[in-house]
Amino acid sequence: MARIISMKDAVNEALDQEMTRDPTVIMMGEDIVGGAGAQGEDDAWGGVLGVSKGLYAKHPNQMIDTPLSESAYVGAAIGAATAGLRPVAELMFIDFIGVCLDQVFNQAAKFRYMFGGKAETPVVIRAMCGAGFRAAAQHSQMLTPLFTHIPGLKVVCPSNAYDCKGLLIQAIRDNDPVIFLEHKNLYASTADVPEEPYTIPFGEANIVREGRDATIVTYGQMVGRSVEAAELLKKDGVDVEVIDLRTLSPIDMDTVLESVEATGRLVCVDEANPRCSIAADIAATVAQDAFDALKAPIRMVTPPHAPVPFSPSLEDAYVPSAERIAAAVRKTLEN
Amino acid sequence: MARIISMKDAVNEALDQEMTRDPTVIMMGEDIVGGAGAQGEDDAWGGVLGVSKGLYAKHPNQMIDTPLSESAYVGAAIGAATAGLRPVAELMFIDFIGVCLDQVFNQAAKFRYMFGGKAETPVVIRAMCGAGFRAAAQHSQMLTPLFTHIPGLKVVCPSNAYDCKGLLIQAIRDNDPVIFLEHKNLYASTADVPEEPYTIPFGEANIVREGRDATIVTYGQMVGRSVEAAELLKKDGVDVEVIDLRTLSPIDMDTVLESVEATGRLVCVDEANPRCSIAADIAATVAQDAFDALKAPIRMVTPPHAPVPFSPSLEDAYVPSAERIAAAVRKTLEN
Amino acid sequence: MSNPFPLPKEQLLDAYRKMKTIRDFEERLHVDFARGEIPGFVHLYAGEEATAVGIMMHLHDRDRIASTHRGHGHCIAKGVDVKAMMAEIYGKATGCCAGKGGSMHIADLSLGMMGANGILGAGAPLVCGAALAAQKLGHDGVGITFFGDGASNQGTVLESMNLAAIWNLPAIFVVENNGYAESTSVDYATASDSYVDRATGFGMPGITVDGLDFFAVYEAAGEVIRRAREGAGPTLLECKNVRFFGHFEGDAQTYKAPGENEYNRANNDCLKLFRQKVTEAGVISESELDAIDAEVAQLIDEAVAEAIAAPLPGPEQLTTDVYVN
Amino acid sequence: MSNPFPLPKEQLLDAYRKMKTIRDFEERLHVDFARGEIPGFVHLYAGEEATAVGIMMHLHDRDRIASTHRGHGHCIAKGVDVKAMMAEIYGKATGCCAGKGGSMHIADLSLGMMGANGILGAGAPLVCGAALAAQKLGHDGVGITFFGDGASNQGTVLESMNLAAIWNLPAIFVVENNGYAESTSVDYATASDSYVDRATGFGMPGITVDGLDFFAVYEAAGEVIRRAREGAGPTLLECKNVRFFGHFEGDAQTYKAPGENEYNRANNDCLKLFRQKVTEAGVISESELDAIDAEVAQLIDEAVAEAIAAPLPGPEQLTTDVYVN
Ligand SMILES: Cc1ncc(C[n+]2csc(CCOP(=O)(O)OP(=O)(O)O)c2C)c(N)n1
Ligand SMILES: Cc1ncc(C[n+]2csc(CCOP(=O)(O)OP(=O)(O)O)c2C)c(N)n1
Ligand SMILES: [Mg+2]
Ligand SMILES: [Mg+2]
Repeated sequence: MARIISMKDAVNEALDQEMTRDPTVIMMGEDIVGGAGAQGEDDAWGGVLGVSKGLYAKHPNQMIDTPLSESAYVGAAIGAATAGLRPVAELMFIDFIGVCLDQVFNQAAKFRYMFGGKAETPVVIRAMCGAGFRAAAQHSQMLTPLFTHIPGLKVVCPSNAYDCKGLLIQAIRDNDPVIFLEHKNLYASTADVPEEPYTIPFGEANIVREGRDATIVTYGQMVGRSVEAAELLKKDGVDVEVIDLRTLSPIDMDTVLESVEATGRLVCVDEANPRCSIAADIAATVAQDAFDALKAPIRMVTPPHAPVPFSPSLEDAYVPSAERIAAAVRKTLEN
Repeated sequence: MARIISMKDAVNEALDQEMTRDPTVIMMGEDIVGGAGAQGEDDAWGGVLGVSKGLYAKHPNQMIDTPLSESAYVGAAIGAATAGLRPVAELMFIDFIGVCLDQVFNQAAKFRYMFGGKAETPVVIRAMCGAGFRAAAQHSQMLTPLFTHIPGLKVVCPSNAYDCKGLLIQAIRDNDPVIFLEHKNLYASTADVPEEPYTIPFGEANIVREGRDATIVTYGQMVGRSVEAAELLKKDGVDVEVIDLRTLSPIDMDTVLESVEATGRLVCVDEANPRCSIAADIAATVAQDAFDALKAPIRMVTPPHAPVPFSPSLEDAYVPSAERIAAAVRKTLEN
Repeated sequence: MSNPFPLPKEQLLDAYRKMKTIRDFEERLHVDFARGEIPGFVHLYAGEEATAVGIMMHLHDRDRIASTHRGHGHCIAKGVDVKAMMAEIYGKATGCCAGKGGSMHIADLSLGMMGANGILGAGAPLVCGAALAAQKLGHDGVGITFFGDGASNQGTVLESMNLAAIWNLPAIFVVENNGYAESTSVDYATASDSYVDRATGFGMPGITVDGLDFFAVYEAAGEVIRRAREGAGPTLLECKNVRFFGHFEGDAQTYKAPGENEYNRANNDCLKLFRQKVTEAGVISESELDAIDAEVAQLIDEAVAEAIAAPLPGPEQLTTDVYVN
Repeated sequence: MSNPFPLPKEQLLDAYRKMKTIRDFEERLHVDFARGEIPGFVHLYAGEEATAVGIMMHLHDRDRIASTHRGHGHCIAKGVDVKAMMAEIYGKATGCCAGKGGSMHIADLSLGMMGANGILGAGAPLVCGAALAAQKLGHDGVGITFFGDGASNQGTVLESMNLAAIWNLPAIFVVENNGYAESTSVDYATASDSYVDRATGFGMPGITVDGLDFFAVYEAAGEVIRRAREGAGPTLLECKNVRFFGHFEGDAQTYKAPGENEYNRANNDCLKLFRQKVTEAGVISESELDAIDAEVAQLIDEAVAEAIAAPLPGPEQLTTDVYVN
């Protein structure tokens, strides 16, 4: 029987179930409970958009509000992960990584290698990402390429509530540091999500829609838009395959390469900025490893090389639309 | 008449000449003078490798030692750049960006856009980059893709002393924030460097070596190795073009595309880690914009997806060698 | 009757006008946001006006301030055009940032306003830079960074305090302590008993004032700004405040004590306190202030009407202003 | 003669052995580095042995420490295998990090040694995490982060002090104040008059001790560690030190006063001071200590010989250990 819940509720449920299963799973972040030290209601916020609302009542010893010191508390989550806990640290917006990157990229990501394989750092860093919220340049970035570039990190960006739950549970159970990016525009999106806990393995892309004429590879919010684009193209008799990467590191290039071998045409869609992007990463790998299968130039669809603008009119033009994606597919079909 | 000096001296000369020309050019960083507050010699260090040695004696009011607070002083350089100075902030190793990234990527890079074009932030952030110094995982990274990904930053990584002087002077005179990466392994490399100040414009690649059979695109330390590879290949009668990008953002794709149109074969060489790298960025753009000219799969030569190891035996295997580059070129010639 | 205040009447009227402008600006945004007319995140400054204006009355355009996510008050006090601000918040091409910045990024460098900021604590290093520039360029400008009780625990702020102290910068660190960081109490999040202790830990003097009392703020700010201008170095100035609205618009504020907002509106309203003081001293009449109120109300009405009528930026604006060249 | 010291003779001998091992380890590296036999950056701890050992004598494997770039002393004091350390510094497959880490990344989590660190101040948050884990897992372990006078101005350290204080963590912040950060004096770089003031600014007690006096360190550390174990929260402990060598090997040290190193070797040598105290008290004889000296010398000789003889890691190691799976 279908149980339709939002991605926001899926995140909450995954955290709830994992904290129940394993008392060493703790969560920390700014106002993830809310009202600490204040005179009003306990559990007043549940995070800035209410994602963790109610978890404090169920797991009072596992939910910790933090001061506005991301280096200290993200680093503490990492340190605790090497000392017997499995912390989930919430960085409110991934844009705030600039004040705590060192702990993530020079510490968590490198411990295992630098220490000759002797460390395990099972930490999850959850953060909101993405544009479309009128939140402007410092609260709307994707930044997926930054983390994907860094060896030692795993990078996850789900496109829907079902995947989100399974990937988050996997992230918490995973023994490596995971950057878990939740697109704020997808929180309200709903899917059929089983109540019981389940995991989705990392490095397994999802073929969201099968097709023969061209392959679209993407992730996150762009999955929905790519499917929309595929619907638009269907009307013209064009049959497009849409691949949702789900995890960017590790990345399931096998599925991508197989698809391109079949379709011969590739469009990489990325909400991140274009230079050194996930789109570029995939395009480059395909141009190296499946070149002979390609019948047309690879096309990339991304925002421009510019920060995210505030004004609705600009932001709407900034984020790739189904129309722009469809146009790119049409272009690959010209060859 | 030839004047052969090292890249280290070229940096020193560029800073010296610009500070002389323009008193609003100031430089700050950790121990860039040395001995502050101590009882021994003034100007005791000139930076950790002596690059700025002697500049304090000539420009005492323009050389400022800082406490070990990168966020504060890099941010101060950025703030000062909006207030009438043209600061050059030295981040000793680019690996330290993790403690001060916000000031660079959310502040300096975005001011102009967020403020609707009303800000100018003429700041240069100089840092050592790259491997080969047995300096291990936290002192050997390239990180060029991180900065190249971010709109609003310019990213420079010279391959030789001549370019280094001209590009650094351009960086100081440029009105945008510039990340200026000096490969520590190249400091000792020498070139014929004119004494008088000169600039090299950003976004103009240098064809270091012309060739008909294949194109190698690279930058920094890998330029020398690519030329070596070209020499190796010459013995087999293979004639390789080597393009030194010099600046990664802006990037001179025209020169790359033109070369690939002529040779039909492309090898992208990058000392940065492979995922979302500069190599991937170029490969992807070529696979989009010069696809029809390609006669063979594009090849990328990079270190593995792993941190930089300490042991000489591992580090030597980590950084792409002339042999590996040559092998990649040979592979593109198989098609 | 003689004027017992440290400012002439003209300036008192000006201060009142600025505070009232901020208040009306924010009250109006509150209403219009609830109506769904304003995009994005909006953090209102209402309740804290005396702090911004009490400090900014001492500043010239050459003096630099760096603001926060809660920046409208600082902007208005520093002289940013109110209509251009309103248009910006509406995302219009006529906005002071051409619609690209929005509420969290309003700036006007020509007036010394270095920008509201979406990143907590980010202004502190920037202001050290502005103060350094004043030092190096040989003018008497100061730099003032505002940050909240929550942001006072950001590494950037803490590092900057040390930097300013060792470089003896003309920099002032203003903690706007409104008791909350989002929903979290300052008592939970800040370990030190007093911000004065924290200042001492970074080798600079610290002063705490009632941020609701325009005159207390004005006086303390005057002193620390004078010190800074004279080369005596940085100071931390804590201004105790109240926040009339939620953290951002849409905040249900259940973390506050029951009746807290009503109590503050009744007893801790810096505008009422100001009005009371200046009228009781007989320096300004109620009707003079009422006249300002009416002018301000009209200004805000016009600002909103013009913002609504203004055009959105066109798509060609998407890729301009990324680089100077 | 009775033992006037707070440790039984066995432990005094153990402490001496540890300090002497650190000293000889570092003196030997100094010589071998100059000979060109050691790759990379090497920062020597010689001169500061009493601090590491005085503190670590109180710790169990469950207690966690985070070290710095100058980490050899902390590692040896915490019990990391000296031969495995030497092999690591030589980049050998037998090194404690399999040759992948080198001098700046020696770690042994099983002994509670969370790693030397190439990033200043990075250990402070990590140790807060270890202390939090102790709290949550309900054991009495403490976390100790070491950092220099220079690193004391890193935002990570400062934020962590506040965090530890508000969470009442069993965390201890040890400033090893050797007067220099590279070539820069602490007087230039750190604004506060005393680290005790800084501790106060973060709501925790601060103590300053003579880091050269093993017994002073031992006593102060015992007290603050006991407090932490009992749930009384964090403390800052400043240990005043001297650095016998340069910042790193290869440093000409011209920033030091003429004769400074010689003076310190003669008058501020923590090993000599220890020897003097324990022999004058008649608790340990010169010959007992000499015997330890000889054993340590042999250990270091063996460590170097074995390190030199050990194989380098093979290229198949390049891509292992990036992920657990
Ligand atoms: C580095 C960073 N962390 C977190 C946030 C999210 N955030 C925005 S405002 C805020 C609370 C700020 O509290 P305070 O500093 O007291 O200022 P106030 O809102 O009370 O004026 C938080 C947590 C942010 N913008 N930047
Ligand atoms: C974040 C960061 N900034 C700068 C450096 C470079 N660096 C390494 S050690 C050092 C000096 C440290 O001085 P101090 O903290 O006093 O420790 P000491 O060397 O005296 O033991 C510097 C600047 C670094 N490793 N990390
Ligand atoms: Mg507040
Ligand atoms: Mg020191």
